[in-house]
Amino acid sequence: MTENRHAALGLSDEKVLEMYRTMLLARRIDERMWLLNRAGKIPFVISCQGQEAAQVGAAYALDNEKDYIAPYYRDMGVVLRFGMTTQELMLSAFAKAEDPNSGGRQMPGHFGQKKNRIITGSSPVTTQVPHAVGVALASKMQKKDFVTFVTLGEGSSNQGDFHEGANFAGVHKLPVIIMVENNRYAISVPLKKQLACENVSDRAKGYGMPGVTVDGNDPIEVYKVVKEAADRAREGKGPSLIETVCYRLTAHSSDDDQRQYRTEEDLAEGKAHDPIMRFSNYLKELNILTSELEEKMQNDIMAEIDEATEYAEQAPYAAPEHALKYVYAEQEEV
Amino acid sequence: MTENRHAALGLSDEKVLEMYRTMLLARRIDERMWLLNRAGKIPFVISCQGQEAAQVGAAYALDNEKDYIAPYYRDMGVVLRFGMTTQELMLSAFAKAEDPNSGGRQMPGHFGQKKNRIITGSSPVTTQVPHAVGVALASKMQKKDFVTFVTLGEGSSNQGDFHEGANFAGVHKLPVIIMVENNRYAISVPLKKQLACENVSDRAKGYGMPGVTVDGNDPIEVYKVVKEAADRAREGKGPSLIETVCYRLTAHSSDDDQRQYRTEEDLAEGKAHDPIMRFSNYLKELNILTSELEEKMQNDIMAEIDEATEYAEQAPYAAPEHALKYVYAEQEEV
Amino acid sequence: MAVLSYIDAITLAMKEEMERDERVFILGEDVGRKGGVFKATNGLYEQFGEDRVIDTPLAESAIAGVGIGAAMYGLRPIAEMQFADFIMPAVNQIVSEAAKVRYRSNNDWNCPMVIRAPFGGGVHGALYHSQSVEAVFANQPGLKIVIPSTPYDAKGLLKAAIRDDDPVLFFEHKRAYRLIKGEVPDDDYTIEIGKADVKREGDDITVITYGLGVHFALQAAERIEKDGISAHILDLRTIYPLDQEAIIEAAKKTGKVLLITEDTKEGSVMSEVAAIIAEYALFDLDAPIKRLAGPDVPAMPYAPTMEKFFMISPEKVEQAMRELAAF
Amino acid sequence: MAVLSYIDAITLAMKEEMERDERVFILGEDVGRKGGVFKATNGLYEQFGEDRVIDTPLAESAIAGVGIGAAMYGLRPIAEMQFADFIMPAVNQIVSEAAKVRYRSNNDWNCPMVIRAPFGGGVHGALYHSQSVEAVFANQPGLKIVIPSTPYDAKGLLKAAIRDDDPVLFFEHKRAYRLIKGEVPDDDYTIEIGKADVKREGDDITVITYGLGVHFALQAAERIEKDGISAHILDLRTIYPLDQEAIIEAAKKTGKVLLITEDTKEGSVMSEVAAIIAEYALFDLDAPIKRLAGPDVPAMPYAPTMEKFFMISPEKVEQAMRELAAF
Ligand SMILES: Cc1ncc(C[n+]2csc(CCOP(=O)(O)OP(=O)(O)O)c2C)c(N)n1
Ligand SMILES: Cc1ncc(C[n+]2csc(CCOP(=O)(O)OP(=O)(O)O)c2C)c(N)n1
Ligand SMILES: [Mg+2]
Ligand SMILES: [Mg+2]
Repeated sequence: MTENRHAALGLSDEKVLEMYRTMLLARRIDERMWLLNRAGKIPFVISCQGQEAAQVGAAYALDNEKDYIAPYYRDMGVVLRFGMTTQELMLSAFAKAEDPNSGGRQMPGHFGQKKNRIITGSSPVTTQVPHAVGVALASKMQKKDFVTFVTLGEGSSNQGDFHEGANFAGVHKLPVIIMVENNRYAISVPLKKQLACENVSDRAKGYGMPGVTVDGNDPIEVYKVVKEAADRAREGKGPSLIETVCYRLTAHSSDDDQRQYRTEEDLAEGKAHDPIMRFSNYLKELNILTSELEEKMQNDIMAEIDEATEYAEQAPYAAPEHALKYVYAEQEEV
Repeated sequence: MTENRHAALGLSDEKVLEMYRTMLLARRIDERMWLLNRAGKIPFVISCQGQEAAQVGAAYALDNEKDYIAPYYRDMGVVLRFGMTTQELMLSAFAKAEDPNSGGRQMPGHFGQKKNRIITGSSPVTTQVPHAVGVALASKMQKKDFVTFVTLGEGSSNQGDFHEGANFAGVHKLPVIIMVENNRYAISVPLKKQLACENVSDRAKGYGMPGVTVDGNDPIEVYKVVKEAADRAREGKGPSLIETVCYRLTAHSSDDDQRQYRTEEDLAEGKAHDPIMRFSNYLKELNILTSELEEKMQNDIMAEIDEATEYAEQAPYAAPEHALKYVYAEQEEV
Repeated sequence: MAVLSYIDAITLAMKEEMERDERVFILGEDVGRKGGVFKATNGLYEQFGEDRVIDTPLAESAIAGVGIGAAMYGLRPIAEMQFADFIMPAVNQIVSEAAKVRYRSNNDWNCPMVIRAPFGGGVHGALYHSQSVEAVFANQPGLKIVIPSTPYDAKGLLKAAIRDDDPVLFFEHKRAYRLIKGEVPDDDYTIEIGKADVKREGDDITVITYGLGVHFALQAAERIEKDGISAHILDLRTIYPLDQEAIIEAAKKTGKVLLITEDTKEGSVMSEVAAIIAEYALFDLDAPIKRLAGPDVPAMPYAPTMEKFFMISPEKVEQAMRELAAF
Repeated sequence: MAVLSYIDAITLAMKEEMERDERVFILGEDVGRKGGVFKATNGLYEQFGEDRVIDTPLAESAIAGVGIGAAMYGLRPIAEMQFADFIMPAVNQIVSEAAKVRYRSNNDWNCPMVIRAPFGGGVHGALYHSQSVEAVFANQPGLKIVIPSTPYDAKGLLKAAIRDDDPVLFFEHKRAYRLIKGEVPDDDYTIEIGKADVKREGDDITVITYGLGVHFALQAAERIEKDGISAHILDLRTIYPLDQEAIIEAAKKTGKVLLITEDTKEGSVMSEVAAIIAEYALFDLDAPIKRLAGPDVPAMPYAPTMEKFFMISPEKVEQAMRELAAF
C-alpha cells in the first residue's frame, strides 16, 4: 500500500489536492499555449512541462503572502501559486496591453508582478540570482522575516552570476533559497557537457551552504526540502541550494525541435516519469483523489483556460506609441 | 632531527638550493622595488612577499621549457623560474621601453613574455582563468603534452570567471592547474568576508576536479601537489584546483596602508611564518645550506639587483608616439 | 555562382575556412549537434567532429575567455554568442582582454579571434532577442566590428575576419538570415575589413547605413527614383573603426546625408558617422545631417504594435529619404 | 560655506543622504573598514556600521546585481566599483537588468540605484586604472550617466542621483578627487540630473566638455582671453541622456564648436554631441565641429612619456581653442 508521506510534513489532504490542481492547471495552460502557437496565434511558448512537481512543491513550501520569488521562464507552477491568474498568463502569451508582467513588452515566461512579489525577470539567464540575493539582503537589513526564492536551470548554474550570487549569500548568511531545476538539458546540450560534477548541489559546499538533490518529479519531496530551507532562512541560518532532478517533456521552446538531439528512449523515459501522472496516482492510491474529482477538476480547468484564452485573444494590444513610455520615472517624461 | 622531505619527491639538493635562491631573489627584488617606490623612483609596487614558497614550489613542479603559465600580479617567483630576468623585472618596474612584458605600457606585475610562454595579463582579476583554460584546450586539441598553470588570489576566486573557467576545464577535462594563493586578504577584506566555505579548494568538487589545500609557506608541499596535478594533467586526467595558504607580508600595494585594517598580532603572525626563513632553516638543518653559502647567495643577488636597477633606471622610456603603435597588426597600420 | 541565403553564406565561409586551416574551430552554445539555434553551424559538427565544433557550457564569459586563450596560443577560434543580447556577460573578456592583448603586450601576444552573434529585430524577439549591441563596443580600439548586409559580403568578410590577426566582432542580422539572398561565388575570396562599399550610385541624397538598413534603403531608392530622386547608398560594412574616407566622400557627393541605424538613436554608431562628416565635410553640406534610428527606449517590445513602432522599415526609410530630398 | 575637495563633497553627499534616508546603503570592495581605496567612503563605516557600509566579496557582477535586487525591493543602494575599468564584469547586470527593469515590467518595478566609479587618467594608473568607460553605457536608454566637474556639482548631483527613481551611473574623475577644490554649501541642495551648465560665458568659441576637461578649458580660456578670444564653456554634467537644448544653444551662441573628452575619440560621447549639433544647428556653424580627444588606442599607457601623449592637458586644450578661434 502507498504510504502517506505528506501528512507528516503538515500537509493536509486539501492542501495536496490543491497542489495537484495547480500542477494540472500549469500543465493544461502550457499545452494550450502550444496549440495556440501551432495555430499561429501566439509567436512563442516555453514550457513548464515535466517540472510542475518541483515548482508547485517548492511554491507551497513558501509563504505566498510574504515571500519574494524570482522565478525563471519555466516556472508557471510557481507563479500560479503566488497569485498570477490563468487569464494573466494568457494575456502575456498574447502580448496584450493588460499583461501584468510587461504589458506585452516581453515574451511569455518573463514573469513579474509586484503585488504578488514576483520579481521582474529578463531573458539573459541567471541574472536573477544576484537579484534574489539583493532582496534577501534587504530582508535581513530591514529585519523582515520573508524568504526569497530563486530558480534557474542546471545549464544556467554555469554562469558567473550563479557563483557570485551564491557566494554573496553565503558570506552574508542571507535568507535565500536557490533552486536549480535540473531537466538534464540546456536547449540541446546534455548535462554531462554542462557540468563535470555529479550533482549541481555539489556546488553548495563552496558557498558554505547546505546543498541537496531531490527527485523533482515528487512534489512532496520537494516541498519537504524547500520547507526546511525556508525554515532555516527564517531562523537566520542562511541560504540553501536545492537541485530538483526531472525531465524536460517538451522541446526547449516552440522554436526548437528536440528530436534533432534526443533519442526516442530518452524522450520515452521522460514521459514515463511524468510528475502529473505520478502525483495523480499517489493521491488516488490514498483515496484523496478520485477519478470523478479529477474529471471535475479537469473540466473546471479547461473552462478556466477557455475563458482566459478567449479574453486574452480579444484584449487589445498596447498602442504603438506606448513603446515610448516608462523608460524613466513618469515625472521625468513630462 | 629535521626530515628530508624533498628527496622522496625526486628533488635533488641542488634543486632545492636553486629553489631557495629563486625565493630569495624574488624577495630581494620585491624589497628593492619598495625602496625605489619610497624614494619616488617608481610609482607602484605590488608584492610577492610571503607567497614565494607557493610560487617557487609550484613553478619548479612544472616544465619551464614547455608549460604555459598565466600568472597573477604577485607571481614574481613563478616568472623568475620561467625565465624572466631580474633586469627585465626592473625594466618593468621603471616602465621602460625595453620591458618585455609591455614595453612600459603596463604597471609592474602585469606579466607577459611569449618566448617564455608567460601569457600576457591584465589588471581585472581572474580573467586569466578562462585564458589558461583556452590554452589548455589548444593543448588538448593539438595533442600536445604541455600543461597550463594559472594563479589568482582567494578574493578573486569569487569572480564569475573563476567559476566559468573551472567548469569549462572540468567538463572538457583539460590539462590545466588552477592555483589559488590564499593570503587571507583581498586588499582590506578578510577571508571570512570573501568566502563562506572553509577552504577555497571546497569548490573543486563542483567542477568535477580534485581540490587540495596546502601550506603555502612550504615549497616542498606545494611542489608535491602541483607535481601530482601536472602529472594528472599530462596523463589526460584533467584539471586540478590547488589552494596554498599563506600570509601577505606587505600592504596590498604601495598605495595601501594595511595598518588601517590589520592588527599587530595578525601582522606578527605573518612574519613568524615567513617562508624564506622557514625554508632557509630547513635547508640549514639538513646541511644543504650553510651560512656562508647563504651569504654568498645574498651577495650575488644584491649585485644582480644593483646592476639591474642601474640598467633599468638608465634605460630610455618609449617615445611618446609609441603610444600609437600595436593597436592592430602592423600591416594594417600602414 | 550560386544564389545563397545570408545565413548559408556564413555557414559556407566557416566550412571553407575550417577546411583550409585546421587551427580554425567553433565554440558556443548549441553550435554542435543542433547546428546552432539559427542553424548557422549546420553540418559542421558532422563534418569536423565535436573537437572542432564545441558545444560549450552555458557561460558567455567563458566562451569568450576560453576563445581568447586559444587564440593567444595560436588557434583561430570562432565563438558564437547565441544572441547578441547575450554577449553582455562577456563584455569584460572582450573589452578588457581581447581588445587589449596586442597593445598591452607591446605586440608580443595577439588575439586572432572572431565572435559571431545574431542581432537585430523585427522577428518577435522582444527586448532580449532583438537588440543592436554594436554601440557598446564601437568605442574600443583594438576591436574591429563587422556587419555585413549581403550574402556576398557576409562570406567574404567572415573569411577575412577569421584570417585577421586581431579580434573581430561579427554581427549578423537575424532577420536577414533567410530573408536576404544573393549570388555568392564558389571561389575563395575575402573582403577587406575596414572598407565601406557603395551599394548604389546616386546624386541627390546620400544614405549611409549597414545591415538590414541597406536593403530598406535600396528598396526605398527604387521607389523614389520614380519621382526623380537619385539616392547614393553607402554600406559601412565595418562599423568600427569606420572608413572615414568613404564616409566623407559619400557625404560630399550629394551634400544631403541621411544616416540610418536600427539601434536606438542617442550614442549609436551613426553619431560617430555624423561627427566625422561634421568635422571633415561640413562645408559641403546642404542640409542638416539627419538620423533615422530606433526610439531611445531600452529595446524592442514583443507586442506587434510596439515592435513595428520601434523597428525601421522600408516605408520609414522612404519617408525620411523623401523629406531629405525635399529639404 | 566650506571649501571642499571634489572627493570630500562626494563623501559628504553620501553621509547626508544616509542620515536622511535609512534605505540608503553602500556596498563595494574595501568601502567599509578601509573607507575605499580612494577614501570616498571614509568615516561612513564608523558612523553607519557594517550593515550599511558593506565590504562585499570581490565580484562586480554581484555588487551590481545584489544592488539591483535591493533597489527593486525598495532600498537605495550606492554601489562602488573600485575603478571604472572594473565595471566591465557588471555590464550585463547594468545594461540587461538595471537599465531595463522599469521598461520591461511596464512600470511595475523600478531600480533606484547609484553606481559610483572613479575613472580617468593622468595618475600613472596605466591601461586598467585610467580608462573613461562612459561610451560603453552612453547608448542604453534606461540609464542616466552623470560626471560632475566641481565639488559643488558633485555633491548636488550625487544627492539627486541617490534620490532618483532610476539607475544612475556616477563617474568621478580620480585625478579631480584631491586636485579640484571649491565652495560647497552646508545645506541640503540637489542639482537636476539631465541639465548641462554654462561654466563660462563667452562669444567667440564654444567649448563643450565634462569632468576634468572643464577645468582645462577654464584655464585655457583665461589664457586666451588675454589675446582677446572669448570662450563659452558648457559642462555637460549629465552625459546620457544629453541635454540637447543646452548643447544646441551653446553651439549657436558662437558658431564655432570644440568638443573635448579624455576618452578615445571614435565613438565617444562627443560623437553624439557633434551629431546633435549637425542635426539641429548646422546652419549656425561657422567652422567644422572639432573634437579634441584621446588617440584611438586601447588605453593610457603607464610610462610617463606615453601617458602624457595620450592625456588631454590645459596646453592641448588651449592650442585647440586657439586654432578654432583662428578658423
Ligand atoms: C546569457 C544567456 N545566454 C544564452 C541564452 C539562450 N538560452 C536560453 S535558455 C538556454 C538554455 C538554458 O538551459 P538550463 O539552464 O538548463 O534551463 P532549461 O531551459 O533547461 O530549463 C539558453 C542557452 C540566454 N537566455 N541567456
Ligand atoms: C575585476 C577587478 N575588480 C577589482 C580590482 C581591484 N583589486 C586589485 S587586487 C584586489 C584584491 C585581490 O585580492 P585577492 O584575489 O585575494 O589577491 P591578493 O591581492 O590578496 O593576492 C582588488 C579588489 C581588480 N583588479 N579587478
Ligand atoms: Mg536544463
Ligand atoms: Mg588575497
